[in-house]
Amino acid sequence: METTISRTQTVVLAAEGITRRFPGVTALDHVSLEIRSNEILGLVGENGAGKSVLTKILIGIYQADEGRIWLNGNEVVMNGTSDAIQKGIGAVFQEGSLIPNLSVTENLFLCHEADFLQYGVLSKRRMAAEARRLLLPMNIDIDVDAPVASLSAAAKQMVEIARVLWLSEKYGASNPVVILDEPTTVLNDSERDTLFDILNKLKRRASIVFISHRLQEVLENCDRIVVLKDGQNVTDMPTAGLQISEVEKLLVGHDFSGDRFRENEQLAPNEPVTLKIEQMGKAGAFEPVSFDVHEGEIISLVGLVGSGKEELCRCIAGLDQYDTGSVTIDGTRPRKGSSRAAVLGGIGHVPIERREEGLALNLSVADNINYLVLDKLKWAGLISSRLEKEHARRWVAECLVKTPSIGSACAGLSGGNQQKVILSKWLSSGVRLLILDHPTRGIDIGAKDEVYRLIRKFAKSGIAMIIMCDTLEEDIGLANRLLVMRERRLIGEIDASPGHKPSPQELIKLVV
Amino acid sequence: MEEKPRERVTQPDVRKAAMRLIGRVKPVHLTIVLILVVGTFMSVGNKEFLSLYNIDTILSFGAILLIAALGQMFAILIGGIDLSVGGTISLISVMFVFLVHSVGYWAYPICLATGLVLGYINGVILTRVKIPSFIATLGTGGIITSLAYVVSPRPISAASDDYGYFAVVNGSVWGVSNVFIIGLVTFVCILAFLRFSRAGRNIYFVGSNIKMAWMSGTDIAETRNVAFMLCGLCAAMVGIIISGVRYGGDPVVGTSYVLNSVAAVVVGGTALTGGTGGVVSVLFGTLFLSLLDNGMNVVGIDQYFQQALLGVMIILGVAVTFDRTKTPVIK
Amino acid sequence: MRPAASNTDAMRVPKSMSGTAVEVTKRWLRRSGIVAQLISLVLVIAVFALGTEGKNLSGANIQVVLSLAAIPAILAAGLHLTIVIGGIDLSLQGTVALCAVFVGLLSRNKFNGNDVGLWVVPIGIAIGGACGLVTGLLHTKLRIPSFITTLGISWVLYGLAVYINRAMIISLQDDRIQTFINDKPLGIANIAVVALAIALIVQFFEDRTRTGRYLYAVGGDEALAKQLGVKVDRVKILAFAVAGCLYGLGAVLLVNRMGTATSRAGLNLLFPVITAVAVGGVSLTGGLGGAKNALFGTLILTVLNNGMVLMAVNPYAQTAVNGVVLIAAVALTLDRKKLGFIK
Amino acid sequence: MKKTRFLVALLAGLAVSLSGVVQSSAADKTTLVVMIRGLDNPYHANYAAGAKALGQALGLPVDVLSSEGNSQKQFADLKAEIAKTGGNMVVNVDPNEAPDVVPIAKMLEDAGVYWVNWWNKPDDVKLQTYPHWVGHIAFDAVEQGYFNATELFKTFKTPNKGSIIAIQGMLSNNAAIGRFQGLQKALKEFPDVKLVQWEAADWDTNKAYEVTKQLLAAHPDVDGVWSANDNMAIGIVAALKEAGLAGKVLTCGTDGIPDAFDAIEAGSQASTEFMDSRYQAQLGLTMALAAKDGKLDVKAISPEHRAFLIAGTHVTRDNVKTFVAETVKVMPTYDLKDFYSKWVAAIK
Repeated sequence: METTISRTQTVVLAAEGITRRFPGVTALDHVSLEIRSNEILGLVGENGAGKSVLTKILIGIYQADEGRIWLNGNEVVMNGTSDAIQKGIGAVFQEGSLIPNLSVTENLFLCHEADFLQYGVLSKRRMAAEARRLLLPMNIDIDVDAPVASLSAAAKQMVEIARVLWLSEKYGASNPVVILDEPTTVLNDSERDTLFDILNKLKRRASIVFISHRLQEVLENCDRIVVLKDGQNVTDMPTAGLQISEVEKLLVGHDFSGDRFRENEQLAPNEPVTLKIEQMGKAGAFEPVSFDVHEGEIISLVGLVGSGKEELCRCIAGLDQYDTGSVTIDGTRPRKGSSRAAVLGGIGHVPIERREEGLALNLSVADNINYLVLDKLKWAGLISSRLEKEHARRWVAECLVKTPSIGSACAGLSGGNQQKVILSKWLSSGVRLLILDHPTRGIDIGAKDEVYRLIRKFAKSGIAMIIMCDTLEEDIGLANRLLVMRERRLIGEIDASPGHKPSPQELIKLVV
Repeated sequence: MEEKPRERVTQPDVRKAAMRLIGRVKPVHLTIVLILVVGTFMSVGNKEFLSLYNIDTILSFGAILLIAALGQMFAILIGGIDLSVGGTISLISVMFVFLVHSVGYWAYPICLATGLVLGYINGVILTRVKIPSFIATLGTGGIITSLAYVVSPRPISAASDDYGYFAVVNGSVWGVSNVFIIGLVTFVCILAFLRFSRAGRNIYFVGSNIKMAWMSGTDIAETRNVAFMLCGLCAAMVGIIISGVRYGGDPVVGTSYVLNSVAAVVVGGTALTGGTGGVVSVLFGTLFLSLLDNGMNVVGIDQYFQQALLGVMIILGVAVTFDRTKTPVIK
Repeated sequence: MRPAASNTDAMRVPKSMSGTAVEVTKRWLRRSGIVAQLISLVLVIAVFALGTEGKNLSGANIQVVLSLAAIPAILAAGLHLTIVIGGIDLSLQGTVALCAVFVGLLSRNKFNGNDVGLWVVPIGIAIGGACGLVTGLLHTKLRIPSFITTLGISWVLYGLAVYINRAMIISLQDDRIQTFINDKPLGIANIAVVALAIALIVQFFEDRTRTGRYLYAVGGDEALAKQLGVKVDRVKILAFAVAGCLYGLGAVLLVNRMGTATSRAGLNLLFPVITAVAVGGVSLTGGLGGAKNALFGTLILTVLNNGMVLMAVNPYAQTAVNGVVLIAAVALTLDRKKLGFIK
Repeated sequence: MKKTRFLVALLAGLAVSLSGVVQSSAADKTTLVVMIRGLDNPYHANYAAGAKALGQALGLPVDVLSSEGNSQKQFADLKAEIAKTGGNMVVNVDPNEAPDVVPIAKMLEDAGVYWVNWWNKPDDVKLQTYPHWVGHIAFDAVEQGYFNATELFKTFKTPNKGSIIAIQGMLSNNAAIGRFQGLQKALKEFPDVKLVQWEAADWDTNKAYEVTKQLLAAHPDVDGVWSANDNMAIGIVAALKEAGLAGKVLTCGTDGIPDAFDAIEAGSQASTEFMDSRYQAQLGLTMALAAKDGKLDVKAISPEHRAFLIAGTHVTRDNVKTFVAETVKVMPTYDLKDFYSKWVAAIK
């Protein structure tokens, strides 16, 4: 895919043959990237395609296992973020890197306060003035003395962008590179417009790498687009004249093989309704929705981050309160806003944040698997070691968890095996409805297949499931039905029974 | 270009192998090594250290600290701390003497129930009022201490007619003192509770990952309340035992148990962040401190120097046994 | 390309800059983090003014309160630093005891021929600082939690103090510092002026120096601060060392105020000082509250205890009142919504 | 599995080391043991000094144990000492609190150790039950409080007429209670003296200073400050000095620490009562030693001489100089032949 490089643009940063492996997964496989001066480069790919890992390698948080990085024609090694920023490369991540209790000003200049020192004393006035100067082009009204914790997500992002620019300016980078990791997901429309105004202005003195899911905004605002898929380069082309559909095709890939998701194991759901959602709504999160999930049915919620699908799932799982409507599981209505009531009612939740929310990492595999069924593993009123071991062994075998022993701590397992432990925990508990939040996030192909197998198997046994997946093809492949959400509303329902699967291209049009 | 990646690959492998080896050694093993070292040193210093009489001494006094530490362990397991155990011990110790005089054996259940209630109050302040346990128990500790003074502003001695009621604590069975037996039974009960009951397991899960426990439908508030109630119960037991041993109560007697109990738990290798460790670690941690305390006297280390040495040994003990792999940020 | 609709916007002055003097004051007060403490202080004073029929507002009593609050305020100004970075320091008693004994033995006294004169002030501070430095080094380099490091260190230092002191009550025969402490050239005792100055200096250090701000960065998010380039270990060691220095100063003042030095000097000070720090609104999770909070906390508790003495409240109920005030103060000031699960 | 193996190895190791234990081979010389409450004040430190002097004179080893105010440590340390000496020792105990006495008595009785107890004892515990408990001795606390109060009253502008504030010791302590009773006895005798307020300062210099300062602000016109001991008197004198009242308003104390003598000489303290803990240590140890050597038949001692009060030495401005020179600065040779030379009354 050769493209003509305009003469005024020089390559600022180039990455070549970058490979990075994690235990069990190759996150990046000989990926190359060129960032040119005065451009906005769109970096696109589905979740798990390797965008974040690539970013982290570029700014030195990770080191590449293979490959080289060139800066203005010289090979460089990035030793951590502060080294990268001195070379003129900085990133703004979704999770943010601002210290919440410090003020905007302090965060802006943290660790680089030398300019504002007078006899060892910080000049607050000069710092604040400088902060205002930096934030002025950002076009937002921020009280620079307010603690960052009190800012909106948009404002935080602006502050971070300003920090990266200021630092690269300070270290004399003629054309700093700012990497923005999905900046628009937390923004509303007008904020998003403002952001692009600013980025377009910034382009005059910097290069911007813009990572996003929303193809529309990428195509509208970026000069060039790079698509990553499964840790590999797919394409690198200018956006001028590019159609969304072309990118969509690239994005979902060519190797769309029919049975990757074990579709031949998909069965029609049974008649009884397991979960009934009636006019459930939560102000500011999602409009009232109604749908049923039948026994053994897999429903996929499709939509962008911010479409309201996460909040919907959290409400069903009892992790959040909802305002209106009701949830009925197997004919009973668990008390709303109580995760305990939901679990007792038979609703399980496999969270996206495995390590933070899914596992007790320092406890053993057996402990984690058995956690929900301890009451059933009792002998004479006491938890029996023998039954515990039997149960854990059975499920380790059932779910093919690869672990040194059932007594090993979960912290030492790979992501895929951790996920299998979480699945075992829920599946063994007699759950009626399982919410799977990105069940294959960050795990390798082999483990993914295992997860698919488990999903099929337990759907067959009558467990209803609501899934949210990393890729649309996964959604389509796994689901019996797809529910599409956009801008906090349920906008459509698509049948995805075997033989009637929609194409990802059809679906993506609805989503974005 | 060719070599670089290989270096990067091999180096972690060697380290990984070493880490795996180290990973097998649990904190409690290191505590045992420490105990053996200290024990050997002491018994070389004075062979009377290992006489039956002295072993009985170590065990029966160690048992009191053990019970206090086991209680503290619950608070620490769920990721909190209980600084009010001192107050509870003091209050129960004076209350018990009064109660024995007026209601006889009923004093035992009443005092234990009081411990439970005090623990429950701590739990509620943490779970409902949502005040960090450090502050909450620092505050309730002061309040309970005042209550102890209300019950009796000065140490009181039991009337000699009531001595019979104290036999539960003071007697011995086949030469083994009851205090030691009580300690052992408590140890076994708590071991069993954590091992064999749902509520016990919940304590670990809440301490290890409170968010996960909550999302899995665990009643967080109840679990934490139970942990603090058990802590209060253990403190009440210590209060009763102290009253029993002394045939009298004292409104300040608990003070020294606050930090000592935390020290015993932590020296055993339990992190203050919660979710790790257990009764066995606490047992060995307590044994370590008791051996030191007793041994320094038996060996005849200058009284003026013992306090300093104890401090050094605690730091050393924690430095050796503390499992840093589980806590990336050490506060 | 979108039209640059924001050209005019870019020129406008942010809202936060504007406002009348009242608004500015309001904002400053809100941000200063001491409004609740100020109100509590006024409230406590008012309650006891009623309870003691105004006796607590007599000039003599105000003098007494100010000079009594001075030493705890200095200790709190030190101790709160270790809480700001997210740790805790239990070594106060040991450090004060050791410093007190050294101060006693180095001043002119009956037991030995030493007389370093006023040099005893920097020496006392330096010994405290050295103790804090060791604590900080052990905590960061051996990676032992501060709770247990400082507990152990406290026992070691107290033990050493007792060992060196050998139960002597060392009477100082040089009362220059004592005279200075109690002099009132500014209308209030110098010791209160010193404490106020220390609180202001520490507050200034926290607000206006790089290292001071790093304390808060470490307390706010240690891992992130490290990633952004803050030398976390160095900052932590510094916090413990500065705390130690202030304990040293506290010991110098304690000893000279009384004219005698013993290893008992730091007895029963630790938990009252922690209570004061917490009541003042310094969050035990780190990163919030400064020396001014510690100062206000100390003042509130001193006024409280003074009021109870004036009202002749049973001395042992005083512990309970302190406990209630601690819980109530934290319950009112802690912003628990942001903290998620409270441990 | 690994853990199990480790534990087995551990148990085996313990068993081996236990089998190597030789049964208690008693030390050949009797050890003189003093158990005191702390090492950080002169009164208790003098116990150690007295015991060491006696040990030197008799050629016997001396061990000083300190409970640091912790009763459990007190028991544990005593038991450790019994283990260390195999029971060949005599003990002089200053128990932490009265309730500690019973377990100590039982422990020493079981070990067959002769001992003498000071200060605290539960009222209904009878020494006759314990053949190895040679004596229980205390200074007369009521008398101390009374004597110091009367001396203080004399220093008023109009002697025996005026108002005082009082600083108590630890409320939970017998000596504090006794001394306060003495004060009240004096107040009854001198109705013109008013006690306007009292506070407890827990024997602590610093706390006494703080409390006095606050009380002086509330009652600026008092004529004297009664204090239950000398440690607190130091703080009181500092507070009085700050208020510009040093030498005008006096205090008093008990114990007889060097600073108190200085204060009496300087005129800021009226009086103190010296309790010679060196004598206490030597008397107690000698009595116990005599019982152990069979020179004193414990059973034959009359009840009045098993538990009794002894007198301290009154120190006022009149005798302070000579007293310090002759008694405090040098270790006097005490009359240890007659154990009851300072006997004043039996303890009921």
